[in-house]
Amino acid sequence: MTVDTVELAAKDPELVQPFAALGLEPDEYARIGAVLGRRPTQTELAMYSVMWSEHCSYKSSKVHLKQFRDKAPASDRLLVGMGENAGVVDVGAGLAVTFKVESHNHPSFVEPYQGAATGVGGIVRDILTMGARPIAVMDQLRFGDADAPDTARVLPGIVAGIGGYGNCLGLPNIGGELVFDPSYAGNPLVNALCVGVMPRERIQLSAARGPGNVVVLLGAKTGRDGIGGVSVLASATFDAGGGPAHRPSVQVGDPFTEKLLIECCIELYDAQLVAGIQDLGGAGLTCATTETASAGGSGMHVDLERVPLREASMEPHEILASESQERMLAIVTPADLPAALAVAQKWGVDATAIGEVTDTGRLVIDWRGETVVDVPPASLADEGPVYDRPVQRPADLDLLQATDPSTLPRPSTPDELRATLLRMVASPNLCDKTWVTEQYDRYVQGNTVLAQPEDAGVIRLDEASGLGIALSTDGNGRYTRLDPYAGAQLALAEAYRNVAATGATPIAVTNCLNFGSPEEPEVMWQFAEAVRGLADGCQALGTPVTGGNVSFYNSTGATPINPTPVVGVLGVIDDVARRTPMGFPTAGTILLLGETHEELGGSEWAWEEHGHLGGRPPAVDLRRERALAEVLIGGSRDGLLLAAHDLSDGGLAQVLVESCLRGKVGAQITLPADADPFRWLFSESAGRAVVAVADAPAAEFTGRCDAADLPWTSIGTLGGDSLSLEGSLDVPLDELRTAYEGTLPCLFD
Amino acid sequence: MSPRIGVVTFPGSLDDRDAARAVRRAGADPVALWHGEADLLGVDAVVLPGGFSYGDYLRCGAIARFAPVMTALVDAAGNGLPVLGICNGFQILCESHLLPGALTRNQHLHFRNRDQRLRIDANTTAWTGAYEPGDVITVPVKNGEGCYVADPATLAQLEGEGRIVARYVEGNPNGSLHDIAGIANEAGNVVGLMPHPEHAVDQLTGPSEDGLGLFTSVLKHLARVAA
Amino acid sequence: MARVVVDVMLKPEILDPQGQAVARALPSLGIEGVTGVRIGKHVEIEFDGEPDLERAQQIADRLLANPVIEDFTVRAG
Amino acid sequence: MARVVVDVMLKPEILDPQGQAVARALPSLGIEGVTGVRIGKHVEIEFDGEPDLERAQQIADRLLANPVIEDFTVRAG
Ligand SMILES: Nc1ncnc2c1ncn2[C@@H]1O[C@H](COP(=O)(O)OP(=O)(O)O)[C@@H](O)[C@H]1O
Ligand SMILES: [Mg+2]
Repeated sequence: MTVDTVELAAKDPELVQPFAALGLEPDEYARIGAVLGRRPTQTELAMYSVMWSEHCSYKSSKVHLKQFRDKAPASDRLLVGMGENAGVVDVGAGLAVTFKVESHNHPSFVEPYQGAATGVGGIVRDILTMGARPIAVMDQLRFGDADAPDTARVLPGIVAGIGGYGNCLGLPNIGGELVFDPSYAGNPLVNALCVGVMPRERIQLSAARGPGNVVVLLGAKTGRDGIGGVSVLASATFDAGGGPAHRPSVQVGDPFTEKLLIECCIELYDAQLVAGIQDLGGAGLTCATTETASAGGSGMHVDLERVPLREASMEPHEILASESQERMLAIVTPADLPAALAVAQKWGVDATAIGEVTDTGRLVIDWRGETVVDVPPASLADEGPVYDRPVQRPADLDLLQATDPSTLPRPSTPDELRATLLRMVASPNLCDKTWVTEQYDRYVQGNTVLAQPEDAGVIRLDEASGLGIALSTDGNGRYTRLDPYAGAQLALAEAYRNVAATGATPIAVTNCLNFGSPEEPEVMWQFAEAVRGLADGCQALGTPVTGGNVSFYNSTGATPINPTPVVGVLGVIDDVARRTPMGFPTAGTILLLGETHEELGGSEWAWEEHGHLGGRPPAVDLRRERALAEVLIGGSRDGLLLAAHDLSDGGLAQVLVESCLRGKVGAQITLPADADPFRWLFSESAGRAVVAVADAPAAEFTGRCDAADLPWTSIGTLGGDSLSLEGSLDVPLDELRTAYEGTLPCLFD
Repeated sequence: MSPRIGVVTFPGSLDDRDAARAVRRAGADPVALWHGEADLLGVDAVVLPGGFSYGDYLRCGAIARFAPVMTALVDAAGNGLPVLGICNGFQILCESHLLPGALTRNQHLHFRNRDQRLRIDANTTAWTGAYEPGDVITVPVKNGEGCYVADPATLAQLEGEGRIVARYVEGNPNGSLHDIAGIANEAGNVVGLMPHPEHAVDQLTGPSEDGLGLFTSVLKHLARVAA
Repeated sequence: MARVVVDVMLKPEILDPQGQAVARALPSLGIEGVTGVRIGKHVEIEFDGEPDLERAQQIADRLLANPVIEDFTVRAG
Repeated sequence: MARVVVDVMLKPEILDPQGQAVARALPSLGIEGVTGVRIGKHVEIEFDGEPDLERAQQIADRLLANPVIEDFTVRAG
């Protein structure tokens, strides 16, 4: 086969190249010519097309994401910030934690099991790349209506894929989200989060430095799978038929190889045998070679025919664009090479020297004696196009915000209230998620202290001291649709509240921004507002954004999904033995912390009972959230809390049902004389939590609330085997349990 | 000096660290054994931990069976060395014919992780002496292929010889015949158990401490045979 | 290229939940008249020399199939 | 008894972790000379009437294989 070379490119400048088919704009193509001083070779063209794709270049989001850095609150914990594969924070005791959430939406629609599985594999490699041992995963899933045929097609496979890959890697799954909404009907969201831990001094960076150092490809052979997956598949809008616009090639995951890769890399790190390392994710070798060379400010030379292939007939551009999974690129000094190869062999991981670091400042790739690539690596990795796309407030937003739920009919008799409560706890978004979470291993590694359905997952890092972390992620597409700035802050506030509810102190944030097409000004406005809200919120809460991911083009035909920023908050807890669980104890007093206003805009009640989406989302008060968090953390530290559960979707009713069922104990609720039971039960005001305290220290705890200027209400006592609301309700726990637990099995078994 | 209990790590073993932790909690010294070495380092007993050895591709345990360490283990087990196979370890023991029957795909086709109630039916094995027959314990189960099957003759023999070590109660999580959660070989030194006792040794990280008994049992057993 | 094909099926007396699940799903696709579905493994082995049925037989016997629950057939592909 | 056999295999360009794991294990069984192993599904569908290749094709298309990563063949068994 004859291949286009740098020499030919110079000789024959007029060759017509298929840049448009590769997704490049005419001016982008012209820019490549300017960078190179000649037309690109076909191989170079393929490399630019994948690296300058939305997915790899963040060309539409960059100008907004920089707010996360510009507005980042001062933090002495931040060891590695945005821009690396994942951020790293100091959790004390010489340990560093890295975490990040990423999307795999489109592949999971096309091949649910493998799409979701490789999504987990990809985020785990990002964490491994930082030098950390992955210690847990979480998954954030959004589907169309629970009873929609396509939900039945994709949900079981996606759940099985998340479990299949994570379970096989030995990573406990400690939480996630499961949301049903018709806006995701043709475009489910599959986000996955991984968290890892390492000794501070083991942090790895992805820079290729030191001319003469060897470039080693670790892991799976390179095949034709996932070629163009990033630029074509991951950024392709689905056509109206719901099918993918292009028949993509999807990757099949091999978790066993990834498990060996993890053990191999960690042994390499501990033996200090790598000078730099980078995972191969989107854009495969192209991304890994250009990013490491660019980060090192060095040059690199690669002999492409040394790359182990599954199919000998692969051409240079295919080898460079392939997204074969379970691969890493390591930079190793010649002196360390034999030892490094020995470690790889011990773990049965293929390791091949494919090139070396140079001082030329160019990435030069040879294939069968010809030079097929000769480029400045930064032009691909860092100097891609940047767009400040037009934004426009959605035309329908005023109307949407004006159609307030206040006029919707409400339960007016005790019987209607009771029926509403039972329907709400049985609704797909509020019901028990065990059908899904049972498919995930929560115990492996033996350090899981809290996992789903608790407010946050809690993992022990150090057996001796009990030092641990807590993690929660949240996102509400309906709130964000009604007000993207507030919606993003509500997602942040809820995750922050969840972490604090367990007794952990929130310290850092990651996020995955799932939106429609950036080329639509109304979507771009939603994105800009959400990023601004999240950046401002993180500043107010003192929790810096350490990393994340953007997924655009999430729409079916012409309709974009509800804008869905998924926000993850990491907390640290000095002794996991004092974590606060959500299940009520058999006796004690129930306190409601915070203020309950009539806030039903975007609420679960309005949606579930009336299919209504309108009005304003609950008001955000981040100073209140901070005060609430401090009280919850202090109460945990000083052993004043028997249980705590944060309020969010479904309001107080949902929290009482969940904490009673979890604790297998009833509760007798007495609301303030002037309280409207419906509003108190189903309003979704933010900044609230329910706690259980023993009668004795109750006064001490409420004293702290007063001191923190945090309103509290004593709303009842624990005991018995029913949930009762004085004067209106009395529902046996068994009846609640049947309603709560029955929904998903009946939908998906 | 306290007994030394080997924990084998195959490529893809996952619960090996947890098994070692349980061994330590029971008062023994865990010894790491490597799949590639046909050497048991003179340990007093061996645990084959859970996980996905070789990815559990093809069939769970089918490839691990051919690891060098297994040839040594099969001989030693024949000479009475106490061996406990947990989950994937149980599957490996069946594939190696140290235990009869096989573990197949869960009837509902899902991986299932839940806190499972188990009844100990035989306390005559090397690994269950610390329990009373009829004891009901809570231990996590987590597997995708935990459905125990064997031909009627084998099942009758297991029942007849009291070799069904533990049964699922209050719900069978995978469709196992006769609700079998664990079985023993004729001599009682080799036990396979689908649920994970090593994840029930500490209230902080497990549903109970009921699983510790398997590890203390083997210490009792070793003390007895030493005396 | 010398290929040998090994088909591995669960013994008839062993329950095949995967096959049953497919069979159960058929009516909802409007497909009638199917009395049973069994799902096994289809294994293609490439030898560098001649297609070697004997070695394939060995591989199937020792590795590909578990005689306790599975039967297999070997044929040149 | 009218049987139709559907064999489902991953497309050649798609990684087959199972087959790869088996191929890597063979040397430890003392078996050499195998250049590759691919593992797919072997599905046997029983029809009450005639073996119905067309319906089998439908079943394979909609339930047994995902055309994005898999190919299949249908034959009377
Ligand atoms: N929404 C976001 N918030 C903060 N950082 C982000 C976001 N999206 C992407 N990033 C950062 O941009 C960099 C590139 O993102 P990505 O392509 O996902 O990295 P990788 O290829 O390692 O997965 C990463 O450092 C990532 O953390
Ligand atoms: Mg990365």
